[in-house]
Amino acid sequence: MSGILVVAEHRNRALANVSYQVLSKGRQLADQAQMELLAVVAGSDVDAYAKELAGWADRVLAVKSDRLEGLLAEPCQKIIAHLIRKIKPKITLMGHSSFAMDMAPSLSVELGIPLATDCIDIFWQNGDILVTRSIYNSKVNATYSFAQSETVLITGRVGEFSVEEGGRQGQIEEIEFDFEEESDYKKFEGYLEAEAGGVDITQAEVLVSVGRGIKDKKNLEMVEELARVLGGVVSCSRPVVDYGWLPSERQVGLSGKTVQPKLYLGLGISGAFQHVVGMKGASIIVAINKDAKAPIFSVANYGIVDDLLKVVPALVNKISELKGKTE
Amino acid sequence: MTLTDYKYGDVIHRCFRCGYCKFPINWMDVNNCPAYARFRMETYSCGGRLWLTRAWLEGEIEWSDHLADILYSCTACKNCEVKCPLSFNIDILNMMIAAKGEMVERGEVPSPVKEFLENIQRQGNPYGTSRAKRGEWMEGTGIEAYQGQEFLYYVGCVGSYDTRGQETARILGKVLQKAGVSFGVLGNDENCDGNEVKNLGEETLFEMLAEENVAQFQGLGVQKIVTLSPHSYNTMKNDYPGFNGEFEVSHYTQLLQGLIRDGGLDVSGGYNATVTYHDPCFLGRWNEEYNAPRAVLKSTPGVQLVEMARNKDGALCCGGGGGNFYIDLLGGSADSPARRRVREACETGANVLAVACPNCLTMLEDAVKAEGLEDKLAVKDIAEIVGEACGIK
Amino acid sequence: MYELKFNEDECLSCTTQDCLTRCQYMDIDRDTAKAEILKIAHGEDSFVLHDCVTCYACEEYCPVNNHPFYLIVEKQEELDVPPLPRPLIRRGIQTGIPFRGEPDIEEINGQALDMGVFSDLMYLIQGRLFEGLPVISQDPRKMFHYFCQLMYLHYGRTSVIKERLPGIIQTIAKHNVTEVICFHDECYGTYTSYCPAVGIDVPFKAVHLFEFLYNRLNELKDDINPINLKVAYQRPCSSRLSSDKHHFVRGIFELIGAENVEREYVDENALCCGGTIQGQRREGSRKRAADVQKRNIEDMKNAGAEVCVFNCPACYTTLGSMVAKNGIRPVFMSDLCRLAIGEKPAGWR
Amino acid sequence: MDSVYQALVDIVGQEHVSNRQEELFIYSYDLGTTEPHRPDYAVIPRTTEEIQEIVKLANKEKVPVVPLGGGLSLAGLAVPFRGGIALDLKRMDSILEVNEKARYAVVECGVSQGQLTSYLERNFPHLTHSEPGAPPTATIAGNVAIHGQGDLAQPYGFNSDMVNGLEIVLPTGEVCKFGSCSIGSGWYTQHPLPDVGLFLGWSGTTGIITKVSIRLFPSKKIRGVGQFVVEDEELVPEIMYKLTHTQMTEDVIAFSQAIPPFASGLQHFTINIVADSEKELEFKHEIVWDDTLGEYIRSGAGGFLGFRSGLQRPQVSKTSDWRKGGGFEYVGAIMPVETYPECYRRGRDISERHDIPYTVLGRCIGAAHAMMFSWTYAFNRADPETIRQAREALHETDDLALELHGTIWKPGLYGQKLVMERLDPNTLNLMKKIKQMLDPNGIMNPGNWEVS
Repeated sequence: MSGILVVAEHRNRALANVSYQVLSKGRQLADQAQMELLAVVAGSDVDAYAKELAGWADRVLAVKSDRLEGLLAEPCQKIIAHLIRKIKPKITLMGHSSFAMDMAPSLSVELGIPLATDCIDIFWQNGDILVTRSIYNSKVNATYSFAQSETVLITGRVGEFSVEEGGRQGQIEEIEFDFEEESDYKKFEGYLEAEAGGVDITQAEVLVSVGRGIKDKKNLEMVEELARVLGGVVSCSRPVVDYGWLPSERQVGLSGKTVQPKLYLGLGISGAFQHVVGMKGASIIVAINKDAKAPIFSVANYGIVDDLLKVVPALVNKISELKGKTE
Repeated sequence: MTLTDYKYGDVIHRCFRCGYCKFPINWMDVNNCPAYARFRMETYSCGGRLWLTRAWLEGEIEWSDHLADILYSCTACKNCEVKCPLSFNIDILNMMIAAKGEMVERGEVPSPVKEFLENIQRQGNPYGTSRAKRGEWMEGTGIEAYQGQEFLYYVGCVGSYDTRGQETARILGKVLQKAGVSFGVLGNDENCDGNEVKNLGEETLFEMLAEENVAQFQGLGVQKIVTLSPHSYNTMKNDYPGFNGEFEVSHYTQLLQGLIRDGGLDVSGGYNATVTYHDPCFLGRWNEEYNAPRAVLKSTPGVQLVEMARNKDGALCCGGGGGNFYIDLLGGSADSPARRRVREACETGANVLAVACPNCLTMLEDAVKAEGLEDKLAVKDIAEIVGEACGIK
Repeated sequence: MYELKFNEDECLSCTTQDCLTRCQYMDIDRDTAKAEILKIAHGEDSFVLHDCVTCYACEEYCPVNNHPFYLIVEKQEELDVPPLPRPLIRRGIQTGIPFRGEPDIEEINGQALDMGVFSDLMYLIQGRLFEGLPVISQDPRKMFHYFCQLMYLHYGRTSVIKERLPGIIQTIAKHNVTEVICFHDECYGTYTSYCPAVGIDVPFKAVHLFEFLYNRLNELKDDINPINLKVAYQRPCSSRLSSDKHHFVRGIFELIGAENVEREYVDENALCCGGTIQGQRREGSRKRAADVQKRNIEDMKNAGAEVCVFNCPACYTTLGSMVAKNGIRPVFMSDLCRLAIGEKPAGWR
Repeated sequence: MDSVYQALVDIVGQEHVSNRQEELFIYSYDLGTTEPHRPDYAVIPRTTEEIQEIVKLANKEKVPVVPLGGGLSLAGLAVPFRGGIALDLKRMDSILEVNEKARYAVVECGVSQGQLTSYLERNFPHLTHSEPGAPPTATIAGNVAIHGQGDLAQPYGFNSDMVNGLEIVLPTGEVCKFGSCSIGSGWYTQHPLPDVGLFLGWSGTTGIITKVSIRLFPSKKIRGVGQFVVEDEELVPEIMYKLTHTQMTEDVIAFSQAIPPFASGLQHFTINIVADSEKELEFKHEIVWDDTLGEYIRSGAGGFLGFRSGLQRPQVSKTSDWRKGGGFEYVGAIMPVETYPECYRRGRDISERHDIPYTVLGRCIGAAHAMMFSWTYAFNRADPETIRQAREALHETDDLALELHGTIWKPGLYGQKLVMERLDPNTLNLMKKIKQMLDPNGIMNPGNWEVS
């Protein structure tokens, strides 16, 4: 009976946001109970993920196999079942994603252990683990305890747990796993991209976001160019959508999408609350605005007070130049 | 669903769709229903929504995302109730809210509505920001926690979290301090007032919020409440008594009117501007308070008050009611009510558009930007105008 | 059928014949007056039956309380001398027919306000003056069930009154009220003057609105701030049936600090609002009504009135906008009282 | 993807076209008793050019086009009987010009009556227009297209007589102008050629009106209404005749109705009188009430109910709530004034037979040249039986109007059939030729005025 096991998942060469959320929650629970936090990540190429996960977990179990491409639930279940039997963690925790919905019930049956899904809170009480779930169409919050079991399975609601800083240096263990049989029902074919033209700004690592400061639709060209050299995607604030310069799926903010890119470049965006609500989770925020008093500077990590129409071409040139050097 | 289950089954067929519900103060156009003004399809008019609701109840049409969007595009601005010449007009909004309630019951609401309600349930505010951050707006203001002062100053969700709302909340706090009003706030212990929740049809959640708030207020011995938002004012004044919550509720403009009149607040610093005033629905049509905000403006030296063509019970809603400041079913077009409204404000020649509601403030300020009118028109809450007039920076 | 109690001997022994000699609309000397009133009592035709503007005033002027006005209108019907054109009479009679279902009877067991046929004026019944006072006939759709019917005196149709009134009284009585405060003094006059005159039983006590207001104001005396307005009172025809309550007008004005302006057409000399005169069957009725109204308003203006106070909604409808056009604010008495106790009148315009 | 839908999106933009059940449901209904028919698309254009594109597309795809203004005809004239495109014109809502001195206004087809009233009150208080009894959301173009009439019908005739010029999108997509505007000399007269009659009264089957020039009239400072009442319906024609002889009245209407009871069995007149001064008003009062109607007052046959300053615009929508049912429909017919007594009595019979409280009204047109007589039947939208009753009563009334030598105004399909059965064969044939020439593909509001 040792530790808490968090199952990390990934898609399209990135760890899923929900994994950071449950990892943060797992860290908190482990610290409270003075337990070890383990993270497991399975896939065809997991080195980068493992390094990332080590920021939170005491130990990262990295399972590598070509069979695991696309993170299919069936093979994963075999691995996780194996690990639970071996490690006997007090709790196995994962995000309530479609992946977890696919795997967790079947895993629970296979091992004969209790499962609580879509939990909005998880906490210790007198040494027991309890969970809160929202029932009756979200009208009632119910607290549950588990049937006697040495290990329990929990999935946590997406977006419910805030991501805390990691900053640890956990150790990484590579684990070999032999799949005994080949009787898989599902096969990974490949990722389907969103419909042509459609861009999912919530998945982008770099967002170049424009506001009304762009002045004219034709100036979008230089912004597209900047996004291209940065390997990012163009998003925008609401007025740009109102003018019909960009489609509404590119809108960031209260009435648009909530984004968490690694780099968010805000160009000519004043930073009204409605917009900031949608982007403040970005790792690094850079703002360019003529108005030094624009509220966006209060959330930005870096700021440039100038006309974006002057700055952007200069940036494009400089970045292209730097990239030219490295390539 | 059959008509017999629906509370207004014996009245909803009475709408003839004559279209009076679309008029402003006179017959100058048919664009005073915010949703109809935005889309101009008959489905989005008040009559259209009533007929569609009835068709849905009677099984003539199926529930759809589009139907939900049409119903939730109603901002509960009450223009229809005020303009409808027929005797059942008192129930028009109730009919809409009951239909939304049916959608909530079935879990079939537009996803932003769902988010809105879930966020309120979890964090007590529509943005889903932590309850622990609700009091951040007051940092450094010296505003005290409520502990038996004369007034509870209830700030509301927009005032507590929205950056612009926070500015007004702070300034109003300072104005009240300057006037020597004895008041306190709830800070992180404040919860959503529930006005929008009710209008979105989530009756159960509304009851829960109302009961909790009433219990909290009573526990603290609150007798008088002054609110920043007309939305809070409305529900506390009109709905809370139904939960045994009898408080003396005023909107801050009413309090300021009295303070200025009685010399309790010195506004001799003045505010030099040509100002037009936008009536918020929940102060105006819902509670027929058209005078207090105007009286405050008129008694501020330097303010030249000019009226928009639509005013008082003919005012055009900013489009933010019924949760639309968040769910935003009316945005994205030059026909959006907020953008129509700021253009109208500009036509008066005013350089300041005064509001008395944080929702209107954010909606209209956004619209001023979208219309590119920043150089001509500033959107200011009356609290900010008074703040400047009494020397608060 | 109910019979009017009219005592001819009283008339014979009367020395003034004030009923007709004081009439504001007919010029009659004492001898003619005696002859004509006796002719009428005997069921003979008289020019008085044709020229009467049905203003009720003779009912008040009569020094012996002998109901000359009730007599005139009875005989107008009997001799088929209708004061109004036939379609107006039919229209009037049909107006009082209830057509929106039966009233809901709530038992009150005590004092209540009766709006009569004026349920659509419920907005006037607000504030501390009326606090705690139950109201019967609040629903405008049911108001004709509480219609005192006395209006048909103007139509020369006392038979309609006698036929319908007992049912109306029954409806009110079903509410189990002991004291009925009458919103309009026409109802008060019906229950305290007309009913006894023709022998209809009234199983409750009627209270005049002004008496009620006077008493309420005395209770609220500490809250009164003198309104300091110059007022003229437009006496309605029905007030002639309750001249013993007329002193409350001055009483109320004194309490609220209103200055009752000195004028010619005041108290017993008050002029009709003209509403009934205008539609009368005679040549020149429209102009005659306009002339009466003009004289009345000029008189108020000359006396410096700032406000014209009404009791009767019909007078208000007829004269309200006319006085307003002449710079005098029309207001109902109860509203004026509200002003004095710091409330906002509901009907200021 | 539906190619017509896509083409419509390309013309007016995504937000202004719908093929979703909600819009199709709403645009399938008229407010009267007509059975609903669903369109395939609802479209709300903003410009004449967009309308041209839509009509061209409709011709190419053989899709019907059903133009719609306020949608208040009640006779089902904008119900898409053959599906197709419901063309809601209310976004075309600009008042383009008011020529004060020549007293006319040029408006786009979506401008409502109320919008013009309000605009004139604010900007040209000396001018007014003939406002129909419909709710003020009714459009000016829709009203003239059905030969509507308004509160200036007594001095000046039908609203369609007040048309100074039209811009039309023909059923084949070309834009044509009619009246003086067609030679570029302003919108002040519809004469001499070509003739706007090709489009007025055809219920949108010969083209789509996109602009109208409508005459405006002097608006006096005092406008008010006096009421007069008689018991004997036989007196109504002569009173109308006498009143029009004074040339001092504006709107002369006689009505009778079962509810409220005071109006039952009596004929009430409402007579509008206007004046610029009290002196003028009193002069007109004397002529109208004392000199002209005095004889009825003295004989006791007629009564004066007083005069009120300020015009209360009628709120006919209240009629819809008489049976707490949200609906009514009426037969309007252009009748000789002398038929008033018969119209009243027979109409009352029809109502009573169908268990509907009767409501009849005759509005004087011109110098009593005709009257617009209406028989109104309220129904309860939630009770199909009452709708059936009302529909039957309406059909019987259509028959009655023709029997009494009147002609049905804006008839629905049933009435159109009755009229065409009686129409001069050569006239009918001409109508057919005109229709074929203007609308070779038969796309314009099909079902209406179809000559077999």
